Amino acid sequence: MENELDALKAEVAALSAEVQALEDLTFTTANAVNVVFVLLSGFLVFLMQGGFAMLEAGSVRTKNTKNVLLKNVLDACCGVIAFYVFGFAFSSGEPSNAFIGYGNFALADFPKEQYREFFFAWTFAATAATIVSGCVAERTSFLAYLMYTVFVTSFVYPVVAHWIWSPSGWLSAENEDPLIGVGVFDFAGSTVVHVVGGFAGLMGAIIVGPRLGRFDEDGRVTPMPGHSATLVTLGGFLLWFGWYGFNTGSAGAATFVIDDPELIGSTVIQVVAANTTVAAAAGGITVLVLVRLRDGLFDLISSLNGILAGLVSITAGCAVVEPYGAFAIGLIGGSIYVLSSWSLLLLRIDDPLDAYPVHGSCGVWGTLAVGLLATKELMAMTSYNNDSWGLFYGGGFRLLGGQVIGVVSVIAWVVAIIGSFFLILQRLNLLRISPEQEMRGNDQIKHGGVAYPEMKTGTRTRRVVEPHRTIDGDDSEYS
Amino acid sequence: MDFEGETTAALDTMFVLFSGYLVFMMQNGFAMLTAGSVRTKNTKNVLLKNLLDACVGAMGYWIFGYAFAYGNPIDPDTDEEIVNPFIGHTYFALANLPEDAFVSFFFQWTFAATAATIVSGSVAERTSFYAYLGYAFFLTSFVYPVVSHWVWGGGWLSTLFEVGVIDFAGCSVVHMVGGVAGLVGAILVGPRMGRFDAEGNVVPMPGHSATLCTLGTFILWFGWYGFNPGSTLAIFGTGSTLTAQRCAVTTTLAAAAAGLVVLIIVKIRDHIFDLISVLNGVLAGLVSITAVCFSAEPYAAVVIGGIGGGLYLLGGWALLKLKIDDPLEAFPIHGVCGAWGCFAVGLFSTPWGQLNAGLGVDGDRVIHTGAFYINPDTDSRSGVLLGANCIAILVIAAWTAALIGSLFLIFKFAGILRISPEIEILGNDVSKHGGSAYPEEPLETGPPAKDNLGFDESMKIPHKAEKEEGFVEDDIDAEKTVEV
Amino acid sequence: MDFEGETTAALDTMFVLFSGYLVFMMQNGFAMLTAGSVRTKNTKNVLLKNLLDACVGAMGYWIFGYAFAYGNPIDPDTDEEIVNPFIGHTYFALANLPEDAFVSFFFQWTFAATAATIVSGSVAERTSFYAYLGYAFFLTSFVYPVVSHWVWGGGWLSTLFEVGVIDFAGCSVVHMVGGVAGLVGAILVGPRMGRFDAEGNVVPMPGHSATLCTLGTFILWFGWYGFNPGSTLAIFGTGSTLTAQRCAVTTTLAAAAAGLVVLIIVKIRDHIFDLISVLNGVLAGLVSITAVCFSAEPYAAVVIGGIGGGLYLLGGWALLKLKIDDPLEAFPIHGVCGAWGCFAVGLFSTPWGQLNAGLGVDGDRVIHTGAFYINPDTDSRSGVLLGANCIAILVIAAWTAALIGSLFLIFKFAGILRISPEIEILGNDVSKHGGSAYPEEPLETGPPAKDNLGFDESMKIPHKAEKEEGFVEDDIDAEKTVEV
Repeated sequence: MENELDALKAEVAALSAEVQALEDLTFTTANAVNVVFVLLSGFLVFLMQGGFAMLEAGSVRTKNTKNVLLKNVLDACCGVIAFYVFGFAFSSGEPSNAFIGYGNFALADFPKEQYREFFFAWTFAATAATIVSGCVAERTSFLAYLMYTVFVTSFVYPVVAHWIWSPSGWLSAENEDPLIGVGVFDFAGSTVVHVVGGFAGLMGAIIVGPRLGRFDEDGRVTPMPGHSATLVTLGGFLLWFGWYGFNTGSAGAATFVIDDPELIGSTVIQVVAANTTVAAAAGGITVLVLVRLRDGLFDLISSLNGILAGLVSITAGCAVVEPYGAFAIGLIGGSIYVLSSWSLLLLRIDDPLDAYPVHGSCGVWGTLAVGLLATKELMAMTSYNNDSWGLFYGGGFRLLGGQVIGVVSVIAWVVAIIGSFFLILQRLNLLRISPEQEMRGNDQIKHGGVAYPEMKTGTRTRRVVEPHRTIDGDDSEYS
Repeated sequence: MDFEGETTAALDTMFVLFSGYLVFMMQNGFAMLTAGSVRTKNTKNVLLKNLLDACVGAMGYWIFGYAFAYGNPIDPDTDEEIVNPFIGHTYFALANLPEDAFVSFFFQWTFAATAATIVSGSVAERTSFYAYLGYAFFLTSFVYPVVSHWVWGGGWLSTLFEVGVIDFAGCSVVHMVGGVAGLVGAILVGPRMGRFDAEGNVVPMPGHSATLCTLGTFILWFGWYGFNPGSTLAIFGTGSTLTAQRCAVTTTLAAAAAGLVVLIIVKIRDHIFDLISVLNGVLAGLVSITAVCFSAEPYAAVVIGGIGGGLYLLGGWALLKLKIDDPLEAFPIHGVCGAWGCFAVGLFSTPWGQLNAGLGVDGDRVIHTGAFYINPDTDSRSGVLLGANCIAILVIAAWTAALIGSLFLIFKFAGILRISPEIEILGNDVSKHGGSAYPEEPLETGPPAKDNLGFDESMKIPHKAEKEEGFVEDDIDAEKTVEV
Repeated sequence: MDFEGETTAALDTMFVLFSGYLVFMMQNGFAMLTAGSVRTKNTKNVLLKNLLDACVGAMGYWIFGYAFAYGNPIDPDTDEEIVNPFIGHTYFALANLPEDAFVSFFFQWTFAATAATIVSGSVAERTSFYAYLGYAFFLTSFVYPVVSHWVWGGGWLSTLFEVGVIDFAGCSVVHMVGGVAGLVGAILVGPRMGRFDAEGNVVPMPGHSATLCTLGTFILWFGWYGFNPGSTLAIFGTGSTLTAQRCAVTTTLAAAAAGLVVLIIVKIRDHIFDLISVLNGVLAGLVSITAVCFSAEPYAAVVIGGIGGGLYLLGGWALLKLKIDDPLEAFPIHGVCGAWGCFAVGLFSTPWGQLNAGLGVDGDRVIHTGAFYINPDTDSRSGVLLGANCIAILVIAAWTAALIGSLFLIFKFAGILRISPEIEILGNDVSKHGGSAYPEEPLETGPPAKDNLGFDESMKIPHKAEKEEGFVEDDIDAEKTVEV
């Protein structure tokens, strides 16, 4: 009897050792898969900094090229230091309340097995900061730039990220008791990243005012084309490439998550990749056609912005819509971009890169589109357990309601806090460069020379006021 | 799903997705390469076309392409795929596509977009925008998908002579389709104005930026690491792991060998170290190894790449003799080397490589292998694989030429194939795209003066001043000796 | 192979492959950085050299390099590696290399190519093409592989003082080899014509495009995420995942800190926000953290990067004082910061980081750790690791300087080290590469007139015309205030 008992005990011990070994293997494997996935995705998102740098450099005039390039480099540099010291603590630190996190400053005591989260989150914060620099390019002072970029990455953005993505945030869908039972669903950051960046940029563009000569006395728009369409295209492609990291990486896992076996990472990420593609293409083609109808031109720059508009629009819902839903989102996103870029000009707001129409307007649309087009099955697959889905699939108004509240709250926060920030800078006379400096360009005055020292540039800008005219054979300007 | 299945799915999905991102990056590479290879006056035009290759390609491949290529319906009774040998016919607009096949759509789209992009290089600077939109859509939604169904989607070429055609990452399926379509386009559209002078000599028309060409080529090389190793389509399992790493090595060696071969030959021929040729040579090497990268030995990769480099130069020279104007030499690179690469499978494919990748094998038995290696199962050499691949080369070239040729002919008769001479002289950018790509630079479009029809008279002055000093002229002469 | 083995192989292979792709992308980054940092007249020249770094590097590393570095034969009796402490001696041209080691060849090649590329920055604009081809081949096939054998391939440095030299991703092995080789080259080739005027003052020679420099730096930073985290060489297992994540974080923080430090110092020194210096600062930070990225605490990464930024400025200043012309400041960045990074391991390496990565440990026991941390096993601090790394710095610098120095001296006596003054004034592109990189742009080479020794007198005329408008002159003055 006792022998049998011993034998049984030994068998149990052997079995439990086997179970333990299997559990260990499961954990190690899942962990390794997810670490690779998040790191590689983060690397791609980081390349978006390079993309933004090229996009912005190509979109400004030669005389300010080095200035915007340096700003983009510093978005990454200042962004990471600010986010490391404060931002990450505010967004993901523990302990935390519904409004903000307040622990793990400078990664102190942050678990080392989750360093990847810091890395990935930083690339997002840097993106939000970069968007702003497009809106206020060519005329904002360097000091003002340094201050707002630190402010955005260390406080404005992290607080929003905490609200929507931290389980304790008051808008979070992962909250135990989410707002109106649903919270806000923002898969990869249409609201958290793009609305924040876009509206912060809009406030900046309004308060800083338009570039000298952008609107003539009669209020007509003077074209100020950037100095290189090639760089803009290079940047656009790099952004599209990086966006695959942005959207798919937001799944956070390529396989199941240990404490959430419902989430089938490998399926989610491929849906995201396909939808991102379809929406980007739909946005680009929509804008191509609209601009062709309006201006009679196949316009490269606006088509590029159309692609970005499609990408921003799909960012919130990339995991929860069908491909034809992604098509509709991209198509409408492209139209919204055209419309809102046009209305900015009517309002005499000068946004050199159209960053607000692309990121702000389309960010709002993308967030709301989730409330309309999210399907039940895909919502379940992203382990979103609050049985609500898109209005068009009979899911009712609840999800849409959550999205609306989320967008409105975030806009209010950003407008209030960044608006006052820029106003204070304006009062202190720190916001804008002097007209002389603006005429001659930042590069010569503050950066020790132009970006292309061997090229005959700068002197010829006045010749390019109305390039269209040359079509009619009016080459008098050139003689 | 159980743990093992989930792990496999996660690894394979992740590998194919990231490889697909890299292949997508090739769009960027092609855009930069093409932009650098054309004259300033058409820069925005080619950039927009490259951008739309991705966009139109995504729409075309989403609505029709994927369905024609891989739309094999599942028999509800037996749970098996029903394969039509000629064409797929379900999953239009991805309707009812199983969610775990989305990654396959994504990856295959990047390939379709690549095939479309190749064409735009051959017909650059003179083709109308509507014609471009038409062929890009047609190519990605029908011509290319049907070919890929034949070879990769279970179609008739994939079972030819029992062994089936082996084209690992698309020498014939992607590059030859693009290259041949480009050649047909270049012939039917005709050369750029002033490319060949009255006596039929070639007038050099260097692109406006060698830096952009280099950037583009490096990005393409980078993207090729998605193209070739990614075509393993899996990373879990010993065979897949070994295949992917071999692909990375052979791809590298072939590219390097081809670049060096071209460097040396052009140095001997023209007495200059020519950057653009070496860049194209690297691409020629990459194309050449694409079909057999999974199973070639490293030394074989060097040989295949080296020969590919030589063939590229030969093809480029032949085009000029025939007065065909291919601004980016897309046909010599993608068409000629694509055919060579597909042919090389029949020579250099090793039995152990095929076993790892599960191509041309039946379980553990190798059906046929490259003619230079002994099949361990039959203990003999055979040329059957080489034969199958030769048939694939001919059939695919004929199919592409016939379809794309008819489309271009229709465009030609409809009068929308080529832009007007005025626009061509002025440049597409100013005429159709609202201004130059570099609005602040002093405008000096195209080779000076003679084809500029008065418009440019005012622009000529600074140029003239330089000319009189006898410097720019030297420069142009030097270029002439290079390219003719 | 069982499930666990297959999972491990798949994960590790995928991780190392993708990391290798990213490191390869650094070739592109270096190409853009170098192109932007030289004058228009030499653009094609440096682009071609950068391209050939990859090509020649692949051939050199394939035939000899990998064998010298990792060619440790397997003893057929005991199945163990036989390590020669000085050099590897099998697997030439990858003959008989086990198929699962192909990924290792690929990854290591990308490192070898990086080392070669660094040199070409230091000797840019004035070195002959043949000399370039010679040192690129020599460096990738012998100099670098032997060093990497010593530190990473089981050689004598890897067992020094029991703990062995710890250089995780190659501060000394890659960057210092490249930087020191570049310094020796820059000294022996001599400065560019006109770089130092008669009184020995520095004449600024800004590169032709700050945009390209920025693009290159961003691509390099991106590629560094392959370089540093990828050097974990595995991702399966808790230690590896912890190491890879920490590498990503420390790499980022060091780069950012160095960039900001340089921004501030240069602003105080020269009163401008200088883009190019900040870009170089970011690179200096990246180099500095490369050796210890696997085990540094985040705050330590900030400190290491910050000091690296300062050292870069100091090194650049010292070179100018010594009248050594290093157009890309490759030695201050890669040589000085490489040595500093290797030194920093001896200070900042943490015992827990070493345990995760399995470096400087014996099972669970930490042999020696950074001097600032207490070794938990001996409960004391020690400077042994610091000592070992210092020896590595000295030995590697001496080895590289001796070998590359002799090679350059041989070239010098053979008269093929430097291009002729005529070619240097005219620029390599027109003389040897068949025309300018930007054929449509009006040529204006170099800072006008004074350093152009009469030949360029004729070039000045269009320039003068602009000068009279008072624009270019301002521009030049502004530049002077910057750099001198």
